[in-house]
Amino acid sequence: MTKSPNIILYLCLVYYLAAALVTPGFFTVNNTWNLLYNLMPLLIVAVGQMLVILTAGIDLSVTAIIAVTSVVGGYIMSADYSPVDSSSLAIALGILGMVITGGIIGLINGISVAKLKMPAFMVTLTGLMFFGGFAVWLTKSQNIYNLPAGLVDMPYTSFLGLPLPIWTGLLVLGLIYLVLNKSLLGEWIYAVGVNPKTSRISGVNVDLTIIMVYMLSGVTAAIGSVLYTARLETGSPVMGQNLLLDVIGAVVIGGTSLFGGKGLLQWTVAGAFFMAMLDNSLNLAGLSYFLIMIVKGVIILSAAMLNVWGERKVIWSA
Amino acid sequence: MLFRYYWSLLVIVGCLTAGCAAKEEGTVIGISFETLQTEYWVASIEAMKSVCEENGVGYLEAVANGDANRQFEQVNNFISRGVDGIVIAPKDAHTVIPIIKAANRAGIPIAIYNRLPAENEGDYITVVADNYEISRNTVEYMAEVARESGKKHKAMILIGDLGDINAVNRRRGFDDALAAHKDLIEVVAEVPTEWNQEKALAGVTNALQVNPDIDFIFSSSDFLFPSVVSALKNADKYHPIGHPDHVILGGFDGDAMAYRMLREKYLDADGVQDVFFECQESVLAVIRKMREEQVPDLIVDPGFVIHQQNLEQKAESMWGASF
Amino acid sequence: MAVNGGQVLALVGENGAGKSTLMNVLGGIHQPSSGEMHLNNEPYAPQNAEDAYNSGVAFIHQELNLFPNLSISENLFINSFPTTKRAGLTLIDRSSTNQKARELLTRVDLKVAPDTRVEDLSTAQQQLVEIAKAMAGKPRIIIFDEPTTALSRHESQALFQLIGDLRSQGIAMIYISHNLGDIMQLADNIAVLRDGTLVSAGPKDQYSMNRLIRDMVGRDLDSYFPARSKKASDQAVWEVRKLKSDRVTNISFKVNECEILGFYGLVGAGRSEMVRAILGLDPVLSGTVRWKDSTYHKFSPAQWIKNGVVYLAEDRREEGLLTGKSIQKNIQLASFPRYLNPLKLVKYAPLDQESKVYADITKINYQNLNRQQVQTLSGGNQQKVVLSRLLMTHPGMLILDEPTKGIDIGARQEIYGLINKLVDQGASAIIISSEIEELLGMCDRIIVMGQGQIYREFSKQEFDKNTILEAALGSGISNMDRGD
Amino acid sequence: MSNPVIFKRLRGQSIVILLALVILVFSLLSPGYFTTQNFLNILLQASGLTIVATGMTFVLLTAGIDLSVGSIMFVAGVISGKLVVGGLSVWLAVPVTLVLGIILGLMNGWFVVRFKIVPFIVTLATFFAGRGLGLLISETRAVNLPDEFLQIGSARILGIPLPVIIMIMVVAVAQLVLDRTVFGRQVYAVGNSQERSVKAGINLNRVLLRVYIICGCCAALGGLVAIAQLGAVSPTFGFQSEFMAIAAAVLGGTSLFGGKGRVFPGTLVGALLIQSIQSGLVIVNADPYLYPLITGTIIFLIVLVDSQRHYRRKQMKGIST
Repeated sequence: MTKSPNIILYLCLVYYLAAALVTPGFFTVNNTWNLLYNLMPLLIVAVGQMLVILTAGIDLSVTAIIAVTSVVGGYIMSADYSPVDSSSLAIALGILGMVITGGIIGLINGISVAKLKMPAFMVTLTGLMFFGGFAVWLTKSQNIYNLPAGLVDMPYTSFLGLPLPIWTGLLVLGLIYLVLNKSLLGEWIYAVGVNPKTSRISGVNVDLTIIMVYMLSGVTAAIGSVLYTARLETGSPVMGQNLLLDVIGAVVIGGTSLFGGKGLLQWTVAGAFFMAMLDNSLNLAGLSYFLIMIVKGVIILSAAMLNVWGERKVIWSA
Repeated sequence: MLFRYYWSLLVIVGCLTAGCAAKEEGTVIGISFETLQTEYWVASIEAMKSVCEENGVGYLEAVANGDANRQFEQVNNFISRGVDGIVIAPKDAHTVIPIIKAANRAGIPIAIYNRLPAENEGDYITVVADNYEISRNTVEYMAEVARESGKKHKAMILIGDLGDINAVNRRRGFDDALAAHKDLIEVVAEVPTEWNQEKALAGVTNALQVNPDIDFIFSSSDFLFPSVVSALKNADKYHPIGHPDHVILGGFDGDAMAYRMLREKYLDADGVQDVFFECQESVLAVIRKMREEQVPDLIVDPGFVIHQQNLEQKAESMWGASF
Repeated sequence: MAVNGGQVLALVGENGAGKSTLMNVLGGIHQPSSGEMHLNNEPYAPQNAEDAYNSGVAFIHQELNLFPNLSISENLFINSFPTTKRAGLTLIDRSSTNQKARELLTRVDLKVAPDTRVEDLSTAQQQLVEIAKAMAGKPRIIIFDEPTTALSRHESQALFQLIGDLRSQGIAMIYISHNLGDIMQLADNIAVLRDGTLVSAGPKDQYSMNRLIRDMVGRDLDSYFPARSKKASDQAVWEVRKLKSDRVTNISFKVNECEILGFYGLVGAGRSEMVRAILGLDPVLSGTVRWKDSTYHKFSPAQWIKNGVVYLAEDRREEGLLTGKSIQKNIQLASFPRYLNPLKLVKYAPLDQESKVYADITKINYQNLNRQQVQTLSGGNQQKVVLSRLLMTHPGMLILDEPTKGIDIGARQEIYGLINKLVDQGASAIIISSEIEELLGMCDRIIVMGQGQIYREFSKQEFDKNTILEAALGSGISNMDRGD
Repeated sequence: MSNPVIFKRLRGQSIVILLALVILVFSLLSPGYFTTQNFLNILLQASGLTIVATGMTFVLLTAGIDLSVGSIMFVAGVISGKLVVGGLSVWLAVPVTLVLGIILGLMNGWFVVRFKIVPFIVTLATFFAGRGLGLLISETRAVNLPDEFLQIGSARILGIPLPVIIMIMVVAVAQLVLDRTVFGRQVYAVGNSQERSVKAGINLNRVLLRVYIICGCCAALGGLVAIAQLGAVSPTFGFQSEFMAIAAAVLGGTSLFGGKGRVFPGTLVGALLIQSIQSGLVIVNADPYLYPLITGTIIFLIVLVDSQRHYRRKQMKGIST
């Protein structure tokens, strides 16, 4: 795999310096923590999304998965509804419940795309509507409160110097790095992304690969939701509703090709960092959120243009 | 070509941030609003800004468009910007708790405007209207009007977002007010709107469809009046007071449209929150807290009910009149 | 080469003899490197398909260029609708479109309403629509490319009837086909191509069936086939019994150890369909395959690779390569499952080492295995990359579909050498090829197929180029008397 | 080999049967449903959605997608609302809105055609940029519209509300364009196979560009018709309209794989079906939160059938050598 350092790495560096000079309050220790807290959940979800895009698919339902898992976790963990009394057990069960729910929704998406041959964007768009509605229906659009202290303090408890969300992020990154670069599934993901026919003839289980990436996307969305839920101390049926742009933006601007098969993990990490930094710096500069929305929309369009332009360059040289 | 393209993009974004960053230093208050969707919120944020200017205090504003998560990030940004005080109109009573904790941790005084936070041991000031009392008095007045007409009435209420503590209190006020008039007024429809005008229009239209003889409508917020009026016009039941099939109308907030409907004698009564009083109190509370002066934890705005009889003298303290 | 108005020139030649390249030049898709062309004694040099069509050269490709979801008249005039002005809008003039369509349909005597949808027509009717579409451009020459492959006997006769009418209307026609029977019945003149050059041309009556075949295949054996040391044993290791899919019926054959079995047949004989069914790439209706000592009812490529059966697909770009990926990744693609540690992580060190070994075995000339992308290699080298991928799985049975198609002579020799070496080491192979010499040189037995069935089997002694070709053309010659 | 034409005709009308079934069920459940007033209500409330879905059908016919119709409705609505509040006459605001829709549609089309970017990424980006632009102009405040605007919404000609008439005209013109103009037939050809269209000499880029322009224009007009009933443009106006528009078209028989589908009766009936279900649920006082679940399931099933049919047809046409 050609390891050419992607343009996004330079962009992040230069933008970080520019923002540090220009935006007041950006280059402070407090704000850097702030930036990392905002980055971690986004990064975890974006990495899952990258796996899907690598197989030339797309998962628009991630924000609905975040909402449903946040609600499921809320019901298991909150003192008002929790079937279990001891809070540490409730937290463990809650997180497990969230991950399993994410996996199940991912499985449904995967089977529809792989076995039922349905177009990925339509399956996940319908999933976005259905599971988004499901979360609101479960809670009648009420938030779930009184989450156990263990979870609520999680963002602020540190372990060996690093707060838990950062550890979670690093753990997920490590796992996905192993899957993508060192495991059989990783090789199969890249192969299926480039040419499913060749892969199938060479013994790759194409359907299984596609189902696995959608499940992993579901699970990473669930883990992201754990962090969001803990930070906001509520199980919310509309959690993460405005995240879709950042998640897909992170992957596309990272340089991962929309036609599948091309993209490295560190590209998406840089892409997620860029989106989080953009949000943070423009926010600090006092830009209203809808101005930021416009800027992000423009950046995704230009990144997609370069994405396609890069693709075409490869084809010409063949 | 590739690099040049990215470079030009970077320059635009860079100067965008530079442009807005030149805010003057001195004491700065962060104003965080959940949404500006209704005239009430717009009037509130305008009032707060003018109070800040009067007291020679700078301000930063942030709107979260209904996303509690973004509001949390925006307040965190205020804190890292080193604001001296925070006034916040929170999304709901519970998601404000982690925000209060963040402010307390940074030692920044915080005032909660309009929505009473749920039980928590943070250090904060709350300025809120008594939604229950105001809506109960409003509906009480509407019931008297109904009693004078002597006819039996069928009532409908438009309920706000059930996640919003104010909406729940206003509904309780409506129910308790009508409890005393069970013989005269029967509640036949409760339309959930989630503060969404499209849902309100569909809900009211179909409710009128199912029981066309509804003649007593209370809306939990004047912001939903455009939908109510449109639905009534479609069912051609929108008539001024005095007209035989006039529908007794009541609202809450006291915005410009309510004021116009009062003037044109379509609206019977409207519960008004005294926006100027509440905004004044919340900003001053934060300023006093900054100077370590003593400030009560809870400031309640009694508000008042404006109706056809007291229209003249109450008009000037109704924020909708001058908006 | 010349053809005059009102005459049919039949163009004959083996696969890869250059027929389609010639037609692409005529159609403006390829530019000739030298020489010129004249149409009605004016110079004719089309830059693209549009130029050719406008100057009156019409094509009837095998892959019809129609829109099944539109009606016949809409297909005929998709880009040239007669229109009328109605309330400010330029609408299609339905009546005159149908009227014009009806005229064209009568010329090709397709008695169907012009507004029926093309997807409701049979293949033959669709072909007539394609011809009618060509007629709409008032062509001077119509070129037919293998028109009767998907037609029944009766439908072919109707086509010949039409060609007869077109001839009487003074239109020149070039008719490309493998079916020598049709050619003898239809053509005024015949031209034979071999290895990209015109071997002979002349009026039909100068040609007999034998001379035709001899001209088609008469080249000397320039490519040398390396001899094999081991003799094929008579113990069958591979047996297909009564295989049936929607394209092929009751296929049964055996392959012995250290034996190479060849499959020959015309375009559309169903050889690739048979192999794709065996591999599980296309659905199988019935049939079993015995490999060594176990019998399989359900087939999948992954299961075959695990048991040492590998497949080299015919279309290298579509089904052979991972373009944009390195040579190394392409070679390793089929072997990842065998280099896993218990945690399902890939043991890259041994894998990279062995992929280098196999890259050298097949003599790929590459600069850097790891960083060089596979599409930067020549056709021959790309085929070797795919072969390395297959060999790395230590196969016992090689199924090769057109292994040397479009590959230079040098690389072919190396590939033949590789296959023989493997078979000498105890493997067996099935080779599908359209070049008789290749099969004669490499195989111990040849099976001729046609229209989805097995026609005839030739043992080594019975090998004779003309009889094999005749058997393959069987559908052409024998069916002249055999009514369909 | 092709199934008899009658069976195909019936399958085409299955959507109308489904609509009749829904109306029957809800009429039994509540007397208030089966009244002309209610049907007029359904038509009125469905008019906005139908116009947007008509534009969406054009895009879907070319196997494309447009996720930004919701934002186009919002931006066009906000800008024309501000203009009217600022004094521009209502009858001038209508053309301004349409022009805005056309410009936004042109932008979508330009990126899809010129840069060959995947349509759903282009329209996802314009979805957010458009929503942001609308919020910027309206400063996230609801734009209350003067009464003349409501006139359009509640005006009646011969007893039929104006929005319904506009809807009928748009559907009629759209079907006329698709059936009877060169461009219309070429849309079907492009949808069937872009490669073959180029070979047949069709100007592929022009067809695709026009299709996105029509979709943007319909989105703006549909938004206008909806606003005329609402009387105000709230910051969440047009939210999820793109899903509803796709749902209406797909329900109406438009295939996501291009080349198949009709505005009349297809998309129109699809939109009416969605609106009937919605009104039915509200009248029988069913839990409104159930609504996205029901629509989501119906759409998933219809897309499943469409995909299986497309996959089987592709399987049959395999290459033979």
